Amino acid sequence: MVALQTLIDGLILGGVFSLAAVGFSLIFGVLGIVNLTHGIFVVAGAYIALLLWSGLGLDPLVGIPVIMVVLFATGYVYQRTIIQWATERATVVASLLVTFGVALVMRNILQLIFSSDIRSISPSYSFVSFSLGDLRIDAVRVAGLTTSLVLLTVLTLFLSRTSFGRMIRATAQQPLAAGLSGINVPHVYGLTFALGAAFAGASGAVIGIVAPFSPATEAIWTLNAFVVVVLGGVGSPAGALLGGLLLGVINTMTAQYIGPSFTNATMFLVLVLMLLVRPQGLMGNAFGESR
Amino acid sequence: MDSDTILRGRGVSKQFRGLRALSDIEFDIPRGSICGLIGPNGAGKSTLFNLITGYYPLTSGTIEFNGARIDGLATTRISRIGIGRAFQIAKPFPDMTVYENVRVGALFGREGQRDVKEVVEQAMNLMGLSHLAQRKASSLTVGSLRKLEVARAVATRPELLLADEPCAGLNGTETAEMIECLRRVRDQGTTVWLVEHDMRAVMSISERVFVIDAGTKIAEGAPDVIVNDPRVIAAYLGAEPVA
Amino acid sequence: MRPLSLKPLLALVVGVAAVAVFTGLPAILPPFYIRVLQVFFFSAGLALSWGLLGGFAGYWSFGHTAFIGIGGFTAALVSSHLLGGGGTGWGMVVTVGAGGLVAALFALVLAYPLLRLRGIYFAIAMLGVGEVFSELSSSIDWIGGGLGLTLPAGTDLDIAPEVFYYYVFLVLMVAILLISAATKLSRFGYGLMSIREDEDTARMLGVPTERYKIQAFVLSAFLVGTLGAVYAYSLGYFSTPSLFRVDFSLNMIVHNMIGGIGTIAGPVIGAAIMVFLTNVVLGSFLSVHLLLTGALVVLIVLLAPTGLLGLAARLWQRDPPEEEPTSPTRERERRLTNEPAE
Amino acid sequence: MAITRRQVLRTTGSGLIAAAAARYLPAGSAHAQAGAKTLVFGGSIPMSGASAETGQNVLFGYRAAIKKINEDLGGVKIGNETYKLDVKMFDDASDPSRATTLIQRQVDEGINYFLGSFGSNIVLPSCAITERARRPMVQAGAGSDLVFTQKRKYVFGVFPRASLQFETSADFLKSLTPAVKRVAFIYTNDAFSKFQAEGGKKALEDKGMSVADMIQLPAQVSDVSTVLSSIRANPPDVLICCVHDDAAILIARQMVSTGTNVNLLYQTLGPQTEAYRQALGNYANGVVTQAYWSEGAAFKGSYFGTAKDFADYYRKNFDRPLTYHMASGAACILAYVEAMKNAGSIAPEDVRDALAKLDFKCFYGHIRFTADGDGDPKLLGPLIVQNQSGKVEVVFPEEAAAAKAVYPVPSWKDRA
Repeated sequence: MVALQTLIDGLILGGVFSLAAVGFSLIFGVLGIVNLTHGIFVVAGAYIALLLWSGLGLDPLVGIPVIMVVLFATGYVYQRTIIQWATERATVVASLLVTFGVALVMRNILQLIFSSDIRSISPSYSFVSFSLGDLRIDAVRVAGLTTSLVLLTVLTLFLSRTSFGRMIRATAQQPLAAGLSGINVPHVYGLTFALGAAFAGASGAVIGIVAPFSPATEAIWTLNAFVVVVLGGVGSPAGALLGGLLLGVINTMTAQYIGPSFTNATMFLVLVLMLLVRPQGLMGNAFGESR
Repeated sequence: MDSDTILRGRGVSKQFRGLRALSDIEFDIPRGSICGLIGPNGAGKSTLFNLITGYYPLTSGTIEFNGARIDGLATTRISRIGIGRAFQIAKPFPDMTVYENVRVGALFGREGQRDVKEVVEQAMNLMGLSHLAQRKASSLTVGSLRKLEVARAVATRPELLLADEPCAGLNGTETAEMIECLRRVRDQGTTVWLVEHDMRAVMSISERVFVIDAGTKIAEGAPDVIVNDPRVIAAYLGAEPVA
Repeated sequence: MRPLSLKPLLALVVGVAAVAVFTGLPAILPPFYIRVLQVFFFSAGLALSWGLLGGFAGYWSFGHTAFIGIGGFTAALVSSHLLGGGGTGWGMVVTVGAGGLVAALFALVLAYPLLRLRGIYFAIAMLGVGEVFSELSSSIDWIGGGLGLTLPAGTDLDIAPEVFYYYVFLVLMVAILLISAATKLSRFGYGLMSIREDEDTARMLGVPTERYKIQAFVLSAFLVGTLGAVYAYSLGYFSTPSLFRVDFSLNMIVHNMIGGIGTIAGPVIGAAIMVFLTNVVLGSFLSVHLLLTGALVVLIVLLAPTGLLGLAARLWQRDPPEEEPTSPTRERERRLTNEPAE
Repeated sequence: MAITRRQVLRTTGSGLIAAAAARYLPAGSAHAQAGAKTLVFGGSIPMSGASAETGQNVLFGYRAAIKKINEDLGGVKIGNETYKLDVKMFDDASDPSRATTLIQRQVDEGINYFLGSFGSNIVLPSCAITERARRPMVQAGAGSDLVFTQKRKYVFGVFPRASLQFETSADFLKSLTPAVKRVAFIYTNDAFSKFQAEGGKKALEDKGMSVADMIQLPAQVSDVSTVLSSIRANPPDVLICCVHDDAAILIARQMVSTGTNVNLLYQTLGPQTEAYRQALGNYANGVVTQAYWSEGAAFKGSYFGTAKDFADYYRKNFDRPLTYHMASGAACILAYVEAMKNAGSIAPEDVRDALAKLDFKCFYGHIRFTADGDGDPKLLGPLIVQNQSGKVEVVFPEEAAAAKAVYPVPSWKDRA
């Protein structure tokens, strides 16, 4: 019973981790950039959800399209300016330093606007739970999980079925060839980055209703994304889902059977072991061995 | 094995998953010679060099260097017993100067005492690079890069130098220059085995030529024999005018 | 032929002069600036140590703070369990030495599996290693990072603590500087640099890549562990978040990049700039200092992507490219984002 | 339900950039009016991380006291001289290296009086510097025992040390009927929370209650569902959380949404804040916490008058929601000012001696320090407060109580 409850708790938590990491994974897979601004996108999404909810009474989950549009636009501009300048002038690795700098700036700006006080969003279903026998499942997390699954499915279909999705995949595998065959590679990079940012923002709305947040919590979401991507594999929604669910289950199982204070230690231990055993992640790199 | 053979291969085969890349290659490289290795694209020339330098393990067969088995040794070890290699795609260290590049070869490579500074300067002189010593490798032309590639390999003081298409991408003058350089390397006492696409070049310098096609050796012999071998002509049919 | 003859001499003169000046400074500086310089020596020492592996061999560690923590915790545990709370004077030499050695020992164990990873995968793995040690140090009661640990004063001489640690860090930094310089000019250093440039080719030239990488990693960890132990002393009391700080790891990289990766002076220059900026210029800010620091980092990467030394070299560039330069950047990129070996 | 989009809007809206910039950029702010001599209080606060919200609250307390004294009381007269007050704070970013370096700068600049930061890993290295320089530090931040048990002479705290903070709470739990038998602790593995939880365990066991569980959490948590299932599997009468604000909200929310009911939820930090009430709405009712001050308390004295007067003054001048931390911050300033008056001197050593002897009453209560420098646990110990119908009521000790504790509390379902 306890094991089952722990498993379910883990899977539900994992759904949120998956959505929160898929943007990071996409950007890493296609552009090869380790985006340390990722957590900022997530937290920014949560703050936008908070504003929509408190200002317009819009449910955070309903507000997701608005959040995604805002972050899509921000992400595009950000990639086409600062990130692109950095990769042109220096290396992809140097771009990592740029995203670190931008994360510092953005965290400070979020603090100035919203203060460093802890916020949370409490729509009416925040406090409801279901019972199945002895199992207890809370509604808000299920809503979060459902939203994650829907969005991940949408992203999968988008990448596999649309011509834009095919363009992204072509560019990820062979940037040079893609450029030669008439694809505007910088534009595709910009759009991919924007898409990653949009999904990070969407996850912010979900996170906003399940856990308290403040500008400083951004770091956690960047770190979690690292682990999810290493576990699941780079570049695909399926990889992110698998990685996220695993991370969730590892988290709750550790809390149950080893001790709650060891959850983070186990999580990173798994990250290191995974890298040693199967560095490409369980699902491999969605874009082949090109990178 | 007679002491005049520096490198000997027997039944050398390599299988990549389903693909048979090389089968039953046999070769004897005479000490102090310049030999050629030719064959159409994808025939397995670079694979053979990769096997000799321990980059891949052999599927079957043996390779002997100075009479001792070397198949199964690590790459580093093979370099240390005296086999040097210049790559087909020139791979100098871009952020280092020409001097530093060659110095890495001189500091490592074959075991034994040496005056590093002298080895470096000798190698640069040999390849005509002395005037570029303080340049970053990333600022060199293709011609100089190729010379640097060979110079760095020479600086490892190999007994045997495997040169993988040192003339690729060079124009006529540069090719002639490179051939001249290789001859000087040999005259210093280093055996040279050369993969080359440019038939004219390879025939003009080699004492013995090996021809492989689709993973098997189809001919071996002096250049004038090779150019008249019908199987070689068939393999190369129309590909290049043979001198 | 090579304009090398003047450079070492110049470096020697500048170095000796600098050491003389720094030795005398505490006599005239107010304690605040002594502490700023102390932070600078510490940061420069860290950046140089990181550079042995990251700058020379091209293995970027994102988790070197693990060794600061291991060094500090080891020193405190040795002090409380083996020295009965002592560890002053020669005792400090023992505890700090133990800190460095234990850090090196952990590095030795980690080296073989971790160094098979390349590029970004090694970086991420080290990030994970840093987090694992951090979490364990606070969760395992025996280690005691949750409640925090105490170290005695480093010396019982009648000397202000900031002056004492100023000199300790100065000595360490100079030592690390000399080790780095000696490494760079040695066969070992050339081997490491060739690994950074192209590991497969390096192996083909006879560089014992595996052994060298492990040696560089262990040496780097030893130096960082030593610095971490002294840092723990300078705090007197510390808990997990005092020593295991992701920003320590990132600062080591930032300082290297700002000055120039793979150089000797670069990490020192980078540390000097950032420490001066964050502690002196932006010190008394309550709020926007992070914003300005971040913006500066971005600007430096955009304006001087090869570091300030690289920028200077370009401005003084004597020889333009022969013609049609090949792009090392592209090649580097490929390698740093590449899948691990074998 | 009762929350309160408007409340959220108010606090969020009040943080628009301009306003925020004006509020958070006060480095060396309003260097008091030319002419009058100024006494400057130095120190640092963390602007981000676990203690940021509390840090801000305490900072606003300092500001309130200084504003009151400068503007309404015309400064403070010590000996024959009248002084204005000013506070000069920097962000220590929870980084001990930054904190110590910049505290040294303030010492060098001649700042003689210090206010504390948060977290013992910042405060201990910082106060080592002020102690050496013989400058007093009065703080409302780090309560961990080590601050007060290492024989420092110049460091004072307006709270009792962490391990003594549970005496009142133990008495409170003992007073409840039906009798509390089993208690469980959830605590963060940092020094403050750990000392508090371990002190609490001892205090409760001394009074005959049994401690069923000591559950340790890491500093960063995003989910406690597993912890709560084990609480449900074996529910204690009272669940005590010694965690910081964000974890307190997370635990309470997940308790509600998973229907994890206990007779009483007691959280030492968190429920005081506006964020907590916003996050939980009506579910905050019944939650018990410590407060070192309450606006309904019967304290009074010079400067502000009664506790109620302080609350009114504060609300009139500042829009950040009032918690007891503001009062504690203001009390630090008042303690300094009163000590200076008693000493008739502003020399740091004299001020230190006067602080050690301080024994005075103000809106905050009866301020007196122990020989070790922390707040006298009898006089400055916490009040036990409970959220009741949206209001914070003092329920213990009896002499200060304005309402009776609700125990056992209704299930979450009945609090919606």
